[in-house]
Amino acid sequence: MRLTIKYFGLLAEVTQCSEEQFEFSGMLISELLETIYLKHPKLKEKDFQVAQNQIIVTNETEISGRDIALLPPFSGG
Amino acid sequence: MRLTIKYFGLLAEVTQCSEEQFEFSGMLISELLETIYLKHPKLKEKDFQVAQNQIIVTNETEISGRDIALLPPFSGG
Amino acid sequence: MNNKKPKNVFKDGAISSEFIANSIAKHQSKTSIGAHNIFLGQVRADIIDDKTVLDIEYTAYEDMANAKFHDIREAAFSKFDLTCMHIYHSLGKVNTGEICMFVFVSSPRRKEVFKAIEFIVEEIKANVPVFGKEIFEDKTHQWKVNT
Amino acid sequence: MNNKKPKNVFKDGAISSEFIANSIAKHQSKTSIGAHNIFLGQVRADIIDDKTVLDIEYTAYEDMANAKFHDIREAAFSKFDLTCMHIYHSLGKVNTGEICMFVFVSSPRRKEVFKAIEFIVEEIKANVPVFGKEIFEDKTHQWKVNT
Repeated sequence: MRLTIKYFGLLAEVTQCSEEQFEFSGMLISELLETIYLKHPKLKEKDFQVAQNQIIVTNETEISGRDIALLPPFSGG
Repeated sequence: MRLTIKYFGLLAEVTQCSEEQFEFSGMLISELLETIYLKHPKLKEKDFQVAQNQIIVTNETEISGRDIALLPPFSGG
Repeated sequence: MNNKKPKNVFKDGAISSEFIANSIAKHQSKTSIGAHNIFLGQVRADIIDDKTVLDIEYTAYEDMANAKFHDIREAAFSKFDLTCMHIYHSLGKVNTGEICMFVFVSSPRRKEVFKAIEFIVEEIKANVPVFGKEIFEDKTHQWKVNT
Repeated sequence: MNNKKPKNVFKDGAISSEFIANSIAKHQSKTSIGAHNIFLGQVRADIIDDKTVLDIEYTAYEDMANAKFHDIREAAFSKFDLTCMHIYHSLGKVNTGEICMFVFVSSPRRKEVFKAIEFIVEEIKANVPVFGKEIFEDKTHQWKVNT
């Protein structure tokens, strides 16, 4: 399946893009992250959460394929 | 001694004045109140605090003679 | 900010939104501030025994009230890490829907302003000799009591 | 006020004191309100490693952020007795001393607004995907992290 990954804040700086696509055949968020790390090894050192369909998920969550975003620590307000 | 008593809010309505003088020879706030009640018996039914020199005092406080005020419940804010 | 003589906290009539805006704008030069908290008391059109409140007329034991406001101010500065604090209260007539009290605290950090604003407002309600006369549509009145 | 679609909470650039005043003035027709509480976030000129912050550039995962603001709003209305609630957050550049967040709650009773404002602000800080890039005088930057 073809997935679109969004990067925000510091993470968009590290990847030098705000959104990119990956061809991916795994099931879990953790597997997706391994695929992303192959392209962007520096992300491994960064603190972030993953949102799927705008909800924070864990590494063990199954991928449903919609709206995946990597979010650095929040600093609103 | 001659004392000036201030009344505020509801109490000024009951006494129909905001300030009046009493000739008084007692020592305690409780004695002063008895003197005031002789003139304004309706005050006895009212809920109030006494301030002397702008500080809330009890019935057992000795009178120093300055700035005595009868204060109904506060409703600022 | 300490050991100053009591300021006059009272303003004649309602406190306008322009006055509040101006007070906020003045703090833009204080760049150590990270958080402001503003409490506004507004006069409610309460319905009591089928009669609706039209306005409140505020009176106060002004000297004692200003001294109490001063004490509350000093206590808040010593308890909380505040950069600024401002308190204003109306005297005289304030219509329903209008603002009768304005408390404004500022700090580098938000945790401080939350604690400070509640402390200050509760102290004012409990300890400052201000008296509100609620006037109804038919010109009768009752004396308000804080709860 | 429930079950509405998420509104757009974001505003381009700083939130002006006139905007805040206008928001306050609009509530004068709501005469069941007795207490307002307003939280304002202001950009601090923090000094980090001898460099002073000049401004913050805010970005957000806007769709998720607006959905989170909506959830926080619904939760606050169900937890507290509120008449009104308004939340605004800046996107883009906000200079030090300017306002980047405006949270406004109103209720018949003051106890409710104190609890509500703190709940809402803490929820926003913890759960809304907004990202602040602190720009220093020499054009270097760092990414802000809420504490």
